[in-house]
Amino acid sequence: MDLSLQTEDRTFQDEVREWLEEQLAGDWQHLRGRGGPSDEDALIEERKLWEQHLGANRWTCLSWPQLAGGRALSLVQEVLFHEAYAAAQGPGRLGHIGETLLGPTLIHHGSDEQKGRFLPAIQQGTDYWCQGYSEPNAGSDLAGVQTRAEVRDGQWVLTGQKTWTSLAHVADWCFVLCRTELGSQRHQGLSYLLVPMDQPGVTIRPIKQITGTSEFNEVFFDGAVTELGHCVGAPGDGWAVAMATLGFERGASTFGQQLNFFNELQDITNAAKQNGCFDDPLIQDRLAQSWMELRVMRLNAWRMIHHLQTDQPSAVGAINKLYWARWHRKMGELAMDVLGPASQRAQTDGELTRLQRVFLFSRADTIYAGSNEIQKTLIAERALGLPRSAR
Amino acid sequence: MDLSLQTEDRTFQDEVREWLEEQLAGDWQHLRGRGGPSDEDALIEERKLWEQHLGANRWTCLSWPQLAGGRALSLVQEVLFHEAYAAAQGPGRLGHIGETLLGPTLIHHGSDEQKGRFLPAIQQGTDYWCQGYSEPNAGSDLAGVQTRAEVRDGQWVLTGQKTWTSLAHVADWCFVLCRTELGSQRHQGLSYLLVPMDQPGVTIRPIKQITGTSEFNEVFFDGAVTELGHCVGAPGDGWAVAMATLGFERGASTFGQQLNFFNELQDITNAAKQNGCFDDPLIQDRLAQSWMELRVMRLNAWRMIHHLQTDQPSAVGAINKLYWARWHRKMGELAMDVLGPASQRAQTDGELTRLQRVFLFSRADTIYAGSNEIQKTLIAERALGLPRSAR
Amino acid sequence: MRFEFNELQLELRQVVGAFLDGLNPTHTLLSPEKTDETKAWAQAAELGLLGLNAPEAVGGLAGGPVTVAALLEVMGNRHWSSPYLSTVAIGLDALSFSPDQRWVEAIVKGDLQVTLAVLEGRGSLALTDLESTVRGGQIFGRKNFVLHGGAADLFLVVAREAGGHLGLFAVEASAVGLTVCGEAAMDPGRPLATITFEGTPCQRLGGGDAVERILNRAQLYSAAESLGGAQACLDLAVSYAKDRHQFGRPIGSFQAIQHHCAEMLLQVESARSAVYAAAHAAEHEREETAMQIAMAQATASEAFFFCAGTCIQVLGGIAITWEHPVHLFFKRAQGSRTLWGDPSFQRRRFIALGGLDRPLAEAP
Amino acid sequence: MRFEFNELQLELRQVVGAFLDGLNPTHTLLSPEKTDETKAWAQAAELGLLGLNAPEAVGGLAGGPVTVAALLEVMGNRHWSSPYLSTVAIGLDALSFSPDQRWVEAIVKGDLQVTLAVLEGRGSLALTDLESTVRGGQIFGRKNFVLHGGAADLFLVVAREAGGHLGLFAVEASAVGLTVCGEAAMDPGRPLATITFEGTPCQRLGGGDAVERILNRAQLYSAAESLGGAQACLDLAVSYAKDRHQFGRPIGSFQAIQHHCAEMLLQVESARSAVYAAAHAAEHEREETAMQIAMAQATASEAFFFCAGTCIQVLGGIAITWEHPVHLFFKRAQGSRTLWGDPSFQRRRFIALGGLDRPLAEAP
Repeated sequence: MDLSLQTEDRTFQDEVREWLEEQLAGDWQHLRGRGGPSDEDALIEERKLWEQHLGANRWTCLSWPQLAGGRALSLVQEVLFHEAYAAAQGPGRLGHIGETLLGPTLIHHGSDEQKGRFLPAIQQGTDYWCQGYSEPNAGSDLAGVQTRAEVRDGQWVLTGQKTWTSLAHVADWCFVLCRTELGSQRHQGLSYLLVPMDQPGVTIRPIKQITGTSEFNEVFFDGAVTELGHCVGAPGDGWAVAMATLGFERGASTFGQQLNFFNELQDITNAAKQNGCFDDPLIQDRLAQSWMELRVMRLNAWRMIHHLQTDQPSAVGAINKLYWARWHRKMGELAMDVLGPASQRAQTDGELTRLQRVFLFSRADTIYAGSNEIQKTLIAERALGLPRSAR
Repeated sequence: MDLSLQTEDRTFQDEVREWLEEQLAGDWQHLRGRGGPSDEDALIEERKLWEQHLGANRWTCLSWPQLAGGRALSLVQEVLFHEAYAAAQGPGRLGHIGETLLGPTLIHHGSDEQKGRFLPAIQQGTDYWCQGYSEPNAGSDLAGVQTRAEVRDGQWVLTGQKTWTSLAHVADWCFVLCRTELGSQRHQGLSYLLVPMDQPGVTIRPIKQITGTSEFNEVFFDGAVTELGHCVGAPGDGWAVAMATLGFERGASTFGQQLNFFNELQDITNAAKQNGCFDDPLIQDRLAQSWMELRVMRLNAWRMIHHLQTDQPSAVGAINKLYWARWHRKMGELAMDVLGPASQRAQTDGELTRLQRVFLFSRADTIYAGSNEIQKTLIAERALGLPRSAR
Repeated sequence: MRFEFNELQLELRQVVGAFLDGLNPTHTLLSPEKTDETKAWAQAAELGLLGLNAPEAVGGLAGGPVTVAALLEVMGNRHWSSPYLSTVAIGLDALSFSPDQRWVEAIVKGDLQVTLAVLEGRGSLALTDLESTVRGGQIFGRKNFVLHGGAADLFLVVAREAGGHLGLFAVEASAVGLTVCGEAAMDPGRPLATITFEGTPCQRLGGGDAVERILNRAQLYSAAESLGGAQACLDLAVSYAKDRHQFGRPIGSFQAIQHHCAEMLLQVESARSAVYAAAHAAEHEREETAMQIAMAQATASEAFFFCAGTCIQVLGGIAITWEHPVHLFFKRAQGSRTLWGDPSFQRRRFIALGGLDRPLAEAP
Repeated sequence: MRFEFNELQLELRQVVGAFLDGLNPTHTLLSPEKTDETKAWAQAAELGLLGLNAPEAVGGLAGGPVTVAALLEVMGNRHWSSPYLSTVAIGLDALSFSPDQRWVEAIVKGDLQVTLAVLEGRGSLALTDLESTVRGGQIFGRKNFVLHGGAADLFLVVAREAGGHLGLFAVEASAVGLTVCGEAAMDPGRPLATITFEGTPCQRLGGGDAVERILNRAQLYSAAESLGGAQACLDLAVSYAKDRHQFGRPIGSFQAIQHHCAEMLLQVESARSAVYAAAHAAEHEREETAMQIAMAQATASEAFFFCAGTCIQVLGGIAITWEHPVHLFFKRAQGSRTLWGDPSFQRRRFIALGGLDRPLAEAP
């Protein structure tokens, strides 16, 4: 058992930290800490420029193969980059959907033409992507998608509605799972199309959330078009491609997320110390439990990385989403109990405070990207090999 | 809203208390507090005499119709009797299976001959009954029973195994759900037979439990016989009769059970005060929660009685089993945490202490008579009208 | 032993339910900003609801705690964001101590809104740290977390008298030396305020007993509101689970969803038992009333919070949107849980009130 | 960054697993009364297991905390009821402080069994109330909850020296002025004893540092045992859920059972992360070791208790019988949870050790 970093990884870590420290100064200084949860819409254009700067310096797409424009770095180094980026308060990323979801999908399933057209623009931060999967009637049950596409006049024509689409309003492209065979059912007859967002047939409507802010959008396709060649995999094979996309998320970003959790929990702990409720043993007990679980979460993530690196099946990887989502929701409740009646007060401008937004929005954590219930069934069936439940 | 007792109920309550106080003295004094959980086998013969004494004084079968030998008392008065009986530390009852399960079944579904033969002996405390439902492969899923019976030489002949049979070793009779149609499936082809226990074809084996004691038995039928006329309802209608039996439990005994819970929780609270851990705010918080829930449990039970009396559907009745079983299990855990390392010490004779037995055996509470999982599904489907789950 | 409302109470519950449903036929009552609260308040006065527990002499219905709780449950169920609890349920009660009945009459007519100004500092309901004082008929101090404080005409203030004893005082919003600082709240239907008193004239309504009585009642009625809210969340979840299909089946046929709903029912029914029993105890001024109220508030506020959160989980994504009303229940549940003594506070209070020492088998 | 045992450790785990499986081919090892523990102990000595962390000079393997934890996990998984933890894992470690190596040699050969005599009064691991004292090389006091105390040859005793400082002392069971009172326990494989010292001669092994080190290690190894037990319960539940049919289907296809098992896996894997990281910290004597051990013991003992209880629920009626081994795990889980600092104690300790103040992003 050797839980320390290798020398080359330490060197890499130092390099990342140093570079970020230097760059996030001067002209970029004001981007620090911006664009996080509930601040998504801040400084979009400047953040895109920053991502281009990252790309030019080859700090994007670290894990992609070199031929695809990446650096083929190890998962550990990718993790170290994410940690350092979060620690340096690097601005919220806009290109990660292209980088971690579409990119790997094209690398494995795209045509040479698609790779040539799309990969460089992702690496250089000039194309931004969003994901068109969920629909109002296809949430947990993705195979229920109803958005249709057909070939007309030599191009794909799309009709339908997607929802919970993050960053749709800043994206240039959307990868859309849609039904291309009339009358097909469930996993059959779906295709995976790449659709430009800037066209008359696409309408984006932000979804106002429980917090009063908007992180997600509805996307309406009403005769939206895309080129025939912008179908990844064969038409009708969309389900397999879409599932592959979901499998590419390697978990490195979970470390950055944990640093955000750390900052939130630190704020809560400080609030408890300031308002005196830290003296309440029940609050202390809950704080300690929350801190312990955050540390365990991080250890779990490292074990998951170890399994991925050594190509082992990872039971600990299977629990990651359920663990952090539930933990974060519980932390939100703890925050409110620590604040007491003051938890009810909004900011003087009427906007909710950061901890209020965390409290409210953490209810979504246990729903999106596989609700707790879906996660537990997946754990049972995939990690433990229990028989499939009646569906 | 009038939560006080009516005058006639108060009078009845006084009468019960007085009678029990007078009778549980002298010759019967030593029966007080005996025969409870993990003490089931104490003083069996004397407890049977005591039940005959109860019967002779018409303190058994209070809710039965007068024609059947009962007193047709209201549910409230039945409750008051149970509370007073528990408060007076009346000895653990042996006849309750006959009184609350078989008796009402015969009253509703039995032939005149069966009523005449069996009801008086239950009322007088001369016949004792046990229930032959569960089998090793039919626990939660009762329709899976495999015990068979066929008519041979003008009588029923039974073969098979029942399990979790309380009081089988003190019972004279067993009502048995068994399969009487060869090759029948599930709820079809079952019959409800009344079988004498004292015969060569019946073997009783106590089940040694997690506590080291035995409350339940396995009952083996190997060519056991009973009269043709001892089938309740028509042959093949056993499922309906068996379900009716389960529906007759009116919940009055839950009040006696709550008084036992009260005594246990009082012991735990006293232990906490004695060993000093009552000063731990976390323990205090858990104790307060447990006490509150016990009080809520009692209020829930009164509301259930109110609904039953006024023939309303009772959502609160639907949650009773889940509530008390989970509460009791949690109370057992609290008991151990209050005792700390001393929770590990058995008695000097090597037997487990009362609280240790409660801690261990309360794990069974959430399993028998419909596990927590079964209860929740029943609540969802019956009380809330949700669609049936995939089975 | 009847665990049931009488006919008048049942009728009043129907009237209130219909009134609130009718306030806005599309149920946008649930979006407080869309409701005309001034009109609603006047309508409530016309219906006689604002005299619910006022003496018959001033046109009231003389309803006791059971009647008041019965209606607050319905109001919580329909998410009414008015100051009914503080103005009517508590205000009329507190002002019955006042020799001058002008205020009572104004409340009944709908011309006066009242709120409680109790909490200070962090907002503990234990009140041990209260610093507001009354000297020579004038009040000095600062009150935090005053519900609807920006719109109130009259404040019921808890402050220390000579000797440090707590007293209950009425202060008009228009009085001199009084500053109101309104604050937005997470629950859009429950704005807060901080009120500063700098030698503000006040009228004494009572001493420690009155304070205790008023605060107990407020907790009871808040518990009743929470009960109604919890039931609303359960109903939303069950109805959605029956309608919404995923994987070709209603989601209510999945055990995971079924079991969520079963847990909600367990909490709602338990809260109902606790709230009704506490209201009954208050009505008959039973000695254990305060203990029963501690139980009711702990049980009902926890049930409301649990049901609102679980309802979100059952509903999934739609519940995270502003358009769906469940977030309003969720925010209210958090507020009711924290403003009227959170469950761990209530458990401490339950112990202090002898909850671990009383026999179980008294009448409920 | 490798979260993995080395080859020697993996081989040792296999050896121990096979040894314990083979002790009794029908796995009645799980019923302690049926196992010949004397023979098993001798076999363990032959296999070299009793010198696991002894210096190579006395024939030991010089294994560090990671190796020891790796094996205790396997022992917990197979429910071995021997005094291995106190004799080998702790005993060899503590006696390394002794100038006289006779005891170490005797342990390695299997001739000496050791146990810790630490707790007094109610049994708090905080040790603030310890009253046992050492004066002039003699020990006075009474120790409670001494595991396997009736069969031990040597006691490792924590007592106060002059000035009230804690020290660690070795006392032979045969010494004068020592009384052993054996006690049956809920866990049949873990009998207890109360030991009274009335001027019993003792040998000093170390001061407060040694006490702290020994107790920390004991908690770590107990956590490792619990991890193994938790995994065993998960495995029992999963295998039963695959085989047992009700309603015509394996019960493991019902969401309620699936979700129970998923929760167990979550806890087992989390306990594994915490235990391995704590063992690693102990091996490298990292400054945060004690904090990591507090986390490991809280997480693993809770996981064990949860998994044993949930396994019972998944198994249903059969799990309530004496014949099924799961009750032995359940009883052990309760013991391990309470004897080595229960989770709320560990959370207090975690705070005291700076758990709320340290940065997150050090190496794990």
